[in-house]
Amino acid sequence: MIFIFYIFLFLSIFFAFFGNIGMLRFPDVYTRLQASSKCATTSLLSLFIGLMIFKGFSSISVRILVIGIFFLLTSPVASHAIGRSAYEGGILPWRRVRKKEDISEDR
Amino acid sequence: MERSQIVTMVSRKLVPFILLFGLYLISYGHLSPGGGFQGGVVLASGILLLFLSHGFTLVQRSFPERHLNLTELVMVLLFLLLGLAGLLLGKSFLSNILLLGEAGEIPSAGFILLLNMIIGLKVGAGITLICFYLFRS
Amino acid sequence: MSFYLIVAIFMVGIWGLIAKDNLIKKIIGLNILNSGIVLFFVYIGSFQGTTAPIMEKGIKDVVDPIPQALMLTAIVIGICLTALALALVLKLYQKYKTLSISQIEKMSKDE
Amino acid sequence: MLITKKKLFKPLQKKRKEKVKSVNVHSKWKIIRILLTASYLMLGWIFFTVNLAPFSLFLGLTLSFAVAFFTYDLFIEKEEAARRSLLPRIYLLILYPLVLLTKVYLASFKMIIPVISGQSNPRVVHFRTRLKSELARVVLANSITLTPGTLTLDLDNDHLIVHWLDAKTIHSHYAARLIKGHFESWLKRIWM
Amino acid sequence: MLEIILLIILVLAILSLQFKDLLSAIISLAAFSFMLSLLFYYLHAPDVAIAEAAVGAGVTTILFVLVISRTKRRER
Amino acid sequence: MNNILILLIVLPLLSSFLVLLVSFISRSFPGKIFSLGGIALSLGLLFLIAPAIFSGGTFSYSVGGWKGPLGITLYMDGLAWLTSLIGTIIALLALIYSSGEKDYHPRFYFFFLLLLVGMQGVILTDDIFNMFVFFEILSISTYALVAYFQTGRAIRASFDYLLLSSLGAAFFLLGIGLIYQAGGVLSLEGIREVTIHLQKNSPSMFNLAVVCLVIGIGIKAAFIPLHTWLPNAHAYAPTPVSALLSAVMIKVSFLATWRIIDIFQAFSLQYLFIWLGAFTAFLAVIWALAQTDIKKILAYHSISQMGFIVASFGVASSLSLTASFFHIINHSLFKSLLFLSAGLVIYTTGIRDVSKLSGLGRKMPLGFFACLVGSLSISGIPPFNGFASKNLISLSLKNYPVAAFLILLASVGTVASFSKIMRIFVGSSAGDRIKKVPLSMTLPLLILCAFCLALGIFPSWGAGGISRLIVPGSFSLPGVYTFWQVAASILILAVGIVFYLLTLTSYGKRVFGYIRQMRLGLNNSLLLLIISLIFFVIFIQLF
Amino acid sequence: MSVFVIASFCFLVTSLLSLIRIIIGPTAQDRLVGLNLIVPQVVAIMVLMAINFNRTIYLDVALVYAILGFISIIAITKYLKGKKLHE
Repeated sequence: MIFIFYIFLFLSIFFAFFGNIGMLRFPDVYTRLQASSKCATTSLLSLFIGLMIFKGFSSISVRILVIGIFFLLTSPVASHAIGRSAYEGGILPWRRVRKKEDISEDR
Repeated sequence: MERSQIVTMVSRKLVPFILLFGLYLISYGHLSPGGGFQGGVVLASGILLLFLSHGFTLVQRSFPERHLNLTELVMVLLFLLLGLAGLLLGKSFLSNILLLGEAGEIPSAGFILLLNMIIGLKVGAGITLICFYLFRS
Repeated sequence: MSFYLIVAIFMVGIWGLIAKDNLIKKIIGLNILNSGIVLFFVYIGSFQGTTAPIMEKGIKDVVDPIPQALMLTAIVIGICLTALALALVLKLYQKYKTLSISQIEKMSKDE
Repeated sequence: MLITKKKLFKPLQKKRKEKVKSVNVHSKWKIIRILLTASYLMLGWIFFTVNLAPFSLFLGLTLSFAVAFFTYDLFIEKEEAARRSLLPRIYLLILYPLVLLTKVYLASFKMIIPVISGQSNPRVVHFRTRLKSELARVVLANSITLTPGTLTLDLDNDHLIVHWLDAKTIHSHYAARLIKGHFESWLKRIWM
Repeated sequence: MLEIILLIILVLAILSLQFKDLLSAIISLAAFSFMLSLLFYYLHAPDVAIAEAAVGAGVTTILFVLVISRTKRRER
Repeated sequence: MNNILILLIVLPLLSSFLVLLVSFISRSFPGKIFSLGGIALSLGLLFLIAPAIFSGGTFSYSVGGWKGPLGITLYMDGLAWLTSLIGTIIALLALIYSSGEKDYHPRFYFFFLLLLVGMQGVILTDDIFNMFVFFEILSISTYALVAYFQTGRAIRASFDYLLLSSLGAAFFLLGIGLIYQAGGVLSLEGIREVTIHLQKNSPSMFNLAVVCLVIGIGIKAAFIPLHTWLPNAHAYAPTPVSALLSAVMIKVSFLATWRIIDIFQAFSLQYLFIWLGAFTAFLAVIWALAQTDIKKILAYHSISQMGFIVASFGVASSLSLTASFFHIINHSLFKSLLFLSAGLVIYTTGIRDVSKLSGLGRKMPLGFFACLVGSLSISGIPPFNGFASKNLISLSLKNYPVAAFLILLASVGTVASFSKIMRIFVGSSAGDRIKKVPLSMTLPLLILCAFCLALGIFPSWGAGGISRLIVPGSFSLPGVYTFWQVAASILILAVGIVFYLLTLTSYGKRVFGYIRQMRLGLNNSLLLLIISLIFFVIFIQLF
Repeated sequence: MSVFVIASFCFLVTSLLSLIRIIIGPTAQDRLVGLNLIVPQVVAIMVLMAINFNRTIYLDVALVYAILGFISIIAITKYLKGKKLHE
């Protein structure tokens, strides 16, 4: 049991680390947002699953479940809000090769 | 500027739960972290989330400003009257006038639960009103 | 070490309050100052004990609850002050159309 | 004088009567909406407190009714008050997060490759969804956001704008099939 | 651990005073409040942590954003 | 009987919220009746316990039956009773005045009563943290009241005041934290017990804590390095509020400073106060002479009179403490009288500038009379109360000739600047349109005039009663109406008027015009606060 | 030194990385991304600490935290949406 927990804990730290690295490396807001929010979600969820397995059925794991559900509801909304504000604020998405006619297609 | 459908939808479904969570913080204030003030702020945050996602008019429909004002004032008066009731019963100001239950249960401090409820509603209404004032003035 | 860091946060708040020209920056400085004091109180309360001062069965060795109780009050006062100060800033902006204190002082000298 | 007043007031009175009737129908729905909201909230209360003592349950019931009385209009809108949206298929609703979770996990590992290599081909794609209910659309959009590699930028009725980190195509039809995956059919079965 | 959190808090405090863009200053102030709340939590003061998280991160941010949206975003 | 202590705080609070609630429910019902009722009721309660106080009794009370550090404890002795009485009386009179002046919004009455709540709390509390909380209630209500008219200057004054006094409050809180860390107590009596122990164990920390506390409260007591907020705040507030601020708020803050210095036994700081007070009295008068705005002149004189009080407090003999407290009461009476009559002038003419007014004496004889009584009192002319307390102060400063000389100069300057104010009542009248003054505005003035005269003619009532209340042992008060003293006051009057005539020459005008232009900005006054803190710390460490 | 403390230390170090984004982010949205990443990491630290202290009541703080981080981000983006960027 504790072995599974360790695996999940390792996964969680791993994803958190790579989320941060991605956020620092990527070129524009949208890609940074992708890296950060996804990795954060995955890391937090794997942490919660690991802890719930570790603790079994107890009041702590029920509370962790509630936190997880709340987080699952709010996290995509927050990242959507940031992305939308950037999109409407006029920040163009970064692309590897940008041609003139593609700009109008993106908007 | 139109509103994002996702934000409005999620906040619509989430706000009742946030309000309930604020009430939970208030009513379990003496058994777990939280209490009148913290719960009140969470209540206010729930209403403010509604205000941010749906705009001023819809908040006015569910939580009219007049009612919030009235809640705030009446709660203070209730608090003071509860305190004075202790004086009238021959004890000191704000002394417990309800019976004590067993320790570890919610009604263990029935009086404190009541006071926390009053403070929480007052704080929630007050902070919401401050934000509305800054929005309109 | 951590004590000096707390003092440094306090000093940063004072610096923001005194040296910044923008009114909103001043209020941010005030917030940081208040937070520094709250931090100081909670820090001196946490020397003894190993768990939160909320009573349950079988809990002993709690930290000092008094600074925490005091700091709740201080936080309440802090938000009242922030809200009032922001309302005043809004009114000042509507009167003078600027947020810089030096310009406002210059204008009110001319009055 | 009197007669004219009566005449003047007659149509108004009729209208008011009709209103009362419609309010009756409306208020029946209102009661159902309040009850439903309160029951959802009560479930939330039990999860918050993790305490099944009778006083706690009683307090939760009163508080959730109080909250429901203020927010039923938000929680279940008038247009939503249909049988299908009120009572989704519960077993599928519970199963759906599990499906989502497995998808999220599988796709998260794919995310690491562009993070390490720094190679990506981000594009913005537009497509439509066939879901009718607004709630289902929002859940679809959130699922797309949760799935690594894609981010919903905007949702306008049935029109979705998605930022795709590793775009294989920008053709709307194929992109839709790749991004939506099985989510749409699942959600269709839950909410219609 | 305590020192690292305090260091982050100190950096955020200085940042929130140094940004010329007031909105960035407020984002930094919100992060400051979040880390402060974590610190209170670490010092066994969950009551204060909740109050700080609710007030500093939620309400104060909204108040500041309301005021900035009615005045000016840039410092100068 | 003990319950009266909590009622003194709860009654204004209850009535303040009732005012708002009633005005919220029905617009026609006059909610301000509740405010009058609340203050009058608490005045009655104060008189109810007067016999017990005069027979040397003290009261203490703990809210909710919880003693110790978590409960709120209240305590009342003679000094607290007297301050509370003066504050309540002046608040009542200012409220009566305000009901005639203008149709104020219910919010005004709300904050007015909240100010009273804060004042009573600061006076009555027996716990240093509760003192901070009540101080914040007091200050928040004053910020709102100063900005009530929402003119640009009023809002700026309120904002300056807010920032300065919140910085002071932050230092006060820091001082509480240091004391709690070192001693583990918060109640004033408990601190008194551990003080000697602390002074021996960790003197530098203790000194820092004391200075933080003194500066934190002293910022509201407005002696000289900390006075920068006061002139604007007092000048641009509504008239009843400036009367109350000048008469009550700075006095209450000073009494809190007094109490803290008494408890911590910071005698070297007390010695510093003699010089601070003397310089405050002297410099503030010069600033006052340069002003033309009538309320600003009065505001600067508030600072100057605080200098008298502070200097006399610094000597720390039983005579000087009695004199200091007596001057606090006298100053509350005549300064509120002066502010209210200035408000009357502004109400009738709508002009604030002294140089643009003249010949009002014939049009408003009552206002002229009130202003004359107030001016003679503040200048220390015989049959009025200012004479008695100023004499006692100069007697108590016998061993400090330089300070006594500065105080004398301040008296001369006071006479000069009040001759400037009195000039608006004599001469040919310029304006002809004058508003009618309702009775409710003149009645408080007459009552205050009567008080001034009564305390001036029978100074032994006031000073004797005070010495019985605040000084433990009995001592004999020196007589006030001796020949030399009366002669000296007449001489001061003559020199002052000559000095006033000197200021009217072109050279004097240029000098004072230059002084008027010298103003500290907000940033500099905040910096001054920090510098004075450092200075105090160095002083207390060296001596 | 239990495994929870070590894990929370790791999360703290990774949140130092997201602090860099708040510092250097060219636009306000970039800084928001940093804020958005700090919140779940702090929630993770809080949950780990609660397990370490072995008390359920600490988890309430994490719940409040998860809710309120969401609200502040919504508030800031709502302001950003209305106006064109200056940068």
